[in-house]
Amino acid sequence: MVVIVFEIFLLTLLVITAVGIVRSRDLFSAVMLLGLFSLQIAVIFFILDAADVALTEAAVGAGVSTVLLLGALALTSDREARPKGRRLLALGVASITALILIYASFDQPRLGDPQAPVHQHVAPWYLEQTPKQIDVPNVVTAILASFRGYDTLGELFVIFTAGIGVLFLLADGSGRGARSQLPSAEAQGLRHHLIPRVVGALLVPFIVLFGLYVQFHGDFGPGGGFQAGALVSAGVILYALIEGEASALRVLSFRALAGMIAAGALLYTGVGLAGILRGSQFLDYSVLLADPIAGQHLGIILIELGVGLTVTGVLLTIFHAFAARAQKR
Amino acid sequence: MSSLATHLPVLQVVVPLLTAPLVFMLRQHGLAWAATTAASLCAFAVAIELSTAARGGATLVYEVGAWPAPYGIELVVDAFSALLLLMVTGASVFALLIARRSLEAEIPEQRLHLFYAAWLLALAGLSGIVVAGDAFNIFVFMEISALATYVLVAGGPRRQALPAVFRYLVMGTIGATFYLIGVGLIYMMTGTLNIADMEMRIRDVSDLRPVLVAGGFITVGLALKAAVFPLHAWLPNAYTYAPNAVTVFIAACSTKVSLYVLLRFDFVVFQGNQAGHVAQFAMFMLPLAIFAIVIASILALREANLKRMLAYSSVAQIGYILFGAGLVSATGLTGGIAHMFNHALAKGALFLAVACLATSLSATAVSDLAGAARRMPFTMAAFVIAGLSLIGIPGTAGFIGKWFIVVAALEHGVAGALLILPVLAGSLIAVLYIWRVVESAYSSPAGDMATRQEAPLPMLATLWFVVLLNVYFGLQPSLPLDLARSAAARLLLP
Amino acid sequence: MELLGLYNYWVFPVLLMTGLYAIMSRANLIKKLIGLSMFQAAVFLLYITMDKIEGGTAPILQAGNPEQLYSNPLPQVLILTAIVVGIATLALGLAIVVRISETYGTIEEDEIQGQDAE
Amino acid sequence: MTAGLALDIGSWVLMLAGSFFVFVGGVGALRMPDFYTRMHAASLTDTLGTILILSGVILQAGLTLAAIKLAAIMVFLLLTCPTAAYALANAARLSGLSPRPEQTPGKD
Repeated sequence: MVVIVFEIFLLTLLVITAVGIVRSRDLFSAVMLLGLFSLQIAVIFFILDAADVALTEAAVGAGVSTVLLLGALALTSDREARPKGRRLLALGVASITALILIYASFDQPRLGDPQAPVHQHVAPWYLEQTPKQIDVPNVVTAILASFRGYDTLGELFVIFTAGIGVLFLLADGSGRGARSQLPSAEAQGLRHHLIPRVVGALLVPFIVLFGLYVQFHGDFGPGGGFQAGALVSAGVILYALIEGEASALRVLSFRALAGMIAAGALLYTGVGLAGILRGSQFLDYSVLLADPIAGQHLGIILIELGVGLTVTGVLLTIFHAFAARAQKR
Repeated sequence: MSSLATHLPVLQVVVPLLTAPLVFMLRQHGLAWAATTAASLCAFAVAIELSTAARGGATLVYEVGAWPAPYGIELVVDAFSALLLLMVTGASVFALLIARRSLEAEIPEQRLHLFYAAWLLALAGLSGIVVAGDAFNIFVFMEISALATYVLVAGGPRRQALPAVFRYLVMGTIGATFYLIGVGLIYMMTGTLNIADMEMRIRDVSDLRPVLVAGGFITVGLALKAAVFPLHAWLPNAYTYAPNAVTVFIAACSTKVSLYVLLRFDFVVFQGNQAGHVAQFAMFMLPLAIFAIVIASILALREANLKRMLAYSSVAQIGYILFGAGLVSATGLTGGIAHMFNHALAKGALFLAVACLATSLSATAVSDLAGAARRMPFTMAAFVIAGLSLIGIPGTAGFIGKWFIVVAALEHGVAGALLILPVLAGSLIAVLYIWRVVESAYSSPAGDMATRQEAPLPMLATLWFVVLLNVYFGLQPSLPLDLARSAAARLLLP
Repeated sequence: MELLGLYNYWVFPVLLMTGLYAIMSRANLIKKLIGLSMFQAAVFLLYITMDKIEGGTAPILQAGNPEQLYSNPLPQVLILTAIVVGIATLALGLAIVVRISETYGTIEEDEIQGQDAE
Repeated sequence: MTAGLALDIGSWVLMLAGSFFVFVGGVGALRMPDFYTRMHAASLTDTLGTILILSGVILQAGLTLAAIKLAAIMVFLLLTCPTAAYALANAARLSGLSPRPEQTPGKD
């Protein structure tokens, strides 16, 4: 009961934030509010028992997308012109669609109803079979990596496509030209601010360490390759902000990042093909080792590693592509 | 080999998917092109193999990860999907054969390997949608193909490509998200994501409102992605400003894949629950289809830019496909589905001709084509034949689907006969807009346009091969018709 | 109390349509992308609301507690994927906006159309 | 039993005190006249308040893994909260916002 009241409070706050985002004409505040929106929705996800999703939404929505949006604002403009016309049409379409969805809601199962079809079909099978067939405590990881591993392969390639797209649009593609632009005054990050620099430098190793923990602990608690990739890249981005982009690129060059992207994607697909080569289906990890459960464990660790590599590589590549653009101006 | 044959449905997707990171690392654009073409050819061979099996009446089912169906993800290849696979992989192969020469002029060399990687991802995404037997898996691959297609379109040489692709991105994402909402509502009411399982379980759902709304959201979302008439705003500019080879590829297959998913959901999933759902579908879709045919054809007629004229013509042709489906009869659906294939052939050939024209003409407007026929006689001759196929002249591929659609409409008596009028009007307008191009191209040239300067031989050969395919499938239509017939029979199964 | 269980399903369309309103009514391309992010985030709420079961906890199996109820893990898996799709779309969209800003000098849709009409 | 009760009381006192400081910070952020004083109110009380609340929660958790994690979060907050406040104020100063209240237009 208390939880429901708290949740309703948060949901209402969420709506207020959303309205604030739309009304704000200052894009910088809109971006900040969007980060806040993501954090609030992450808390709601946590209340609704979705720990993995909450972690991801906080890392991605509040972290990565805010960084990307700020990067884009720095390259464009952070004021919005006064919009003209079309508001009534937009309002009409939006209200009608919302009313249709609310109309549908009255026949939907209530929040937490144990009789809801989603709790009767398919899901109980996962909860029951995970200990027997895969034997990892985190059922979300089991479904993500094994039962629906093909979706996750697709997810990996979605982020891979985005990386290729950003490189195609923003970088010159050779991976070399960007570096020569870097050592300008602006690239020196926060060098002249002592306090953030010291504290930031102190935090970077811990962020990366936490990222690795999330990567390899994903079988047991919330976490996995994607969240880990987001965290590790957050650590490296922080490092780039403190020590300047050039230093960050010295640690992980464009070429190394490209290698990570391709290696992750190839690793995941390769594990899938190994299933076929060993006489079973694509992405069947049980046949990787003599013991099916050990095979599942190995497969899950490998593909999570692949996801982690590609995500880190893509996110950092995107960050550097935006940053390199800024220096060219 | 027989063991490999069972893996064909997944290899259809994995081959291009696996090649993409390799091409990304290659950096040398000639090699990148070769690898992309080789992977496309492999995918095409797999599709041919699958369609042979599907033509024999087989439905191939593949359980990824060896997990049983509603729990794991299932891939399903039947006649309908086999036809679509042929279109997707075939379009990719033919577009790639001209892409080498055509793209070098449009995209900086050092970015070409990224472009080819995106191409492979688009191919894998589209094939992935077609073979998927799981509603959420369709969403994932829809996003791969969509993101990759945005990259491909953004490679266009003119700056207008950027706003065009931005609009495409926003509308495409809204469409995909609407689809996701619809799938979520069905999942809420049935507890499953597997399409075959949904079909069974949705019959037992007693609370109809969420299912009805889910039907609406899925239909609107996919209609947005398929550029069904009032939601087509993204299409003309995206086709116009994309690189020529990309236009060949996406015009031939990308909207049709969305239509495929739309028909699957509306006929297979919802029909089980909604008594009269099919009638609702017809009431909703037929008027849209008629508007699409008439209005988009008129827009094409008024359009000065050659590529945009053909793009509007595509919107009109999507109208024909929907018109056939909206008649909700075996003949109508057969016609609509066969028209998907035949239109892909005709429009693919036309855009191939445009790509060939672009090698020595800088003109983009229809009126600037004067003398083109003297300068590039083979290209223009091919354009004329492909145009005849688009109009639907007997003896070309474009005729078959339209003929079935007309016959299906006549089955409905007087009302049906009245419904034919817009179809015929659309074909008449098509005659006019193709004639505009032909007239302009065969008119007397101005100045140096008289010198002969044909497109390079490999491009011309590809163009003529596809044009001859148009004629072949016009005279010998059994392959698309067989597949379309069994697809229609499956969709109408109660 | 009975209707309170539907509150999530009412907030979801409101958020969704706030996002759509921002996309449709604003000319600024970055604002459109912000709206698009909200639009997608609203769908996450729809799915995650479904997973909750009365008296359940997060689906991380606890050894030695066989009676424990767990919330449905499947929608969570789907939304993990959807979040990734969202960030991928946002990154690509922003890259396009940056290029538009460089070639046109503005990110307002009507001004871009004005320049192309010339 | 009495030790448990004492722990309970101690933790509740800490948590309530923490909530009080966070609340005061919120009021300060709303009522103070200009950017710097608002920020000052919010940042100081937030650091103190969250640390008090976390200490209370640690007492509730007892000697478990959770308590260690909470302690780690506490150390993290001790480092980041003041740094964030500093960075914010510094950024405002650099962008030309004067610390004198009469020159700053109120937030609209």
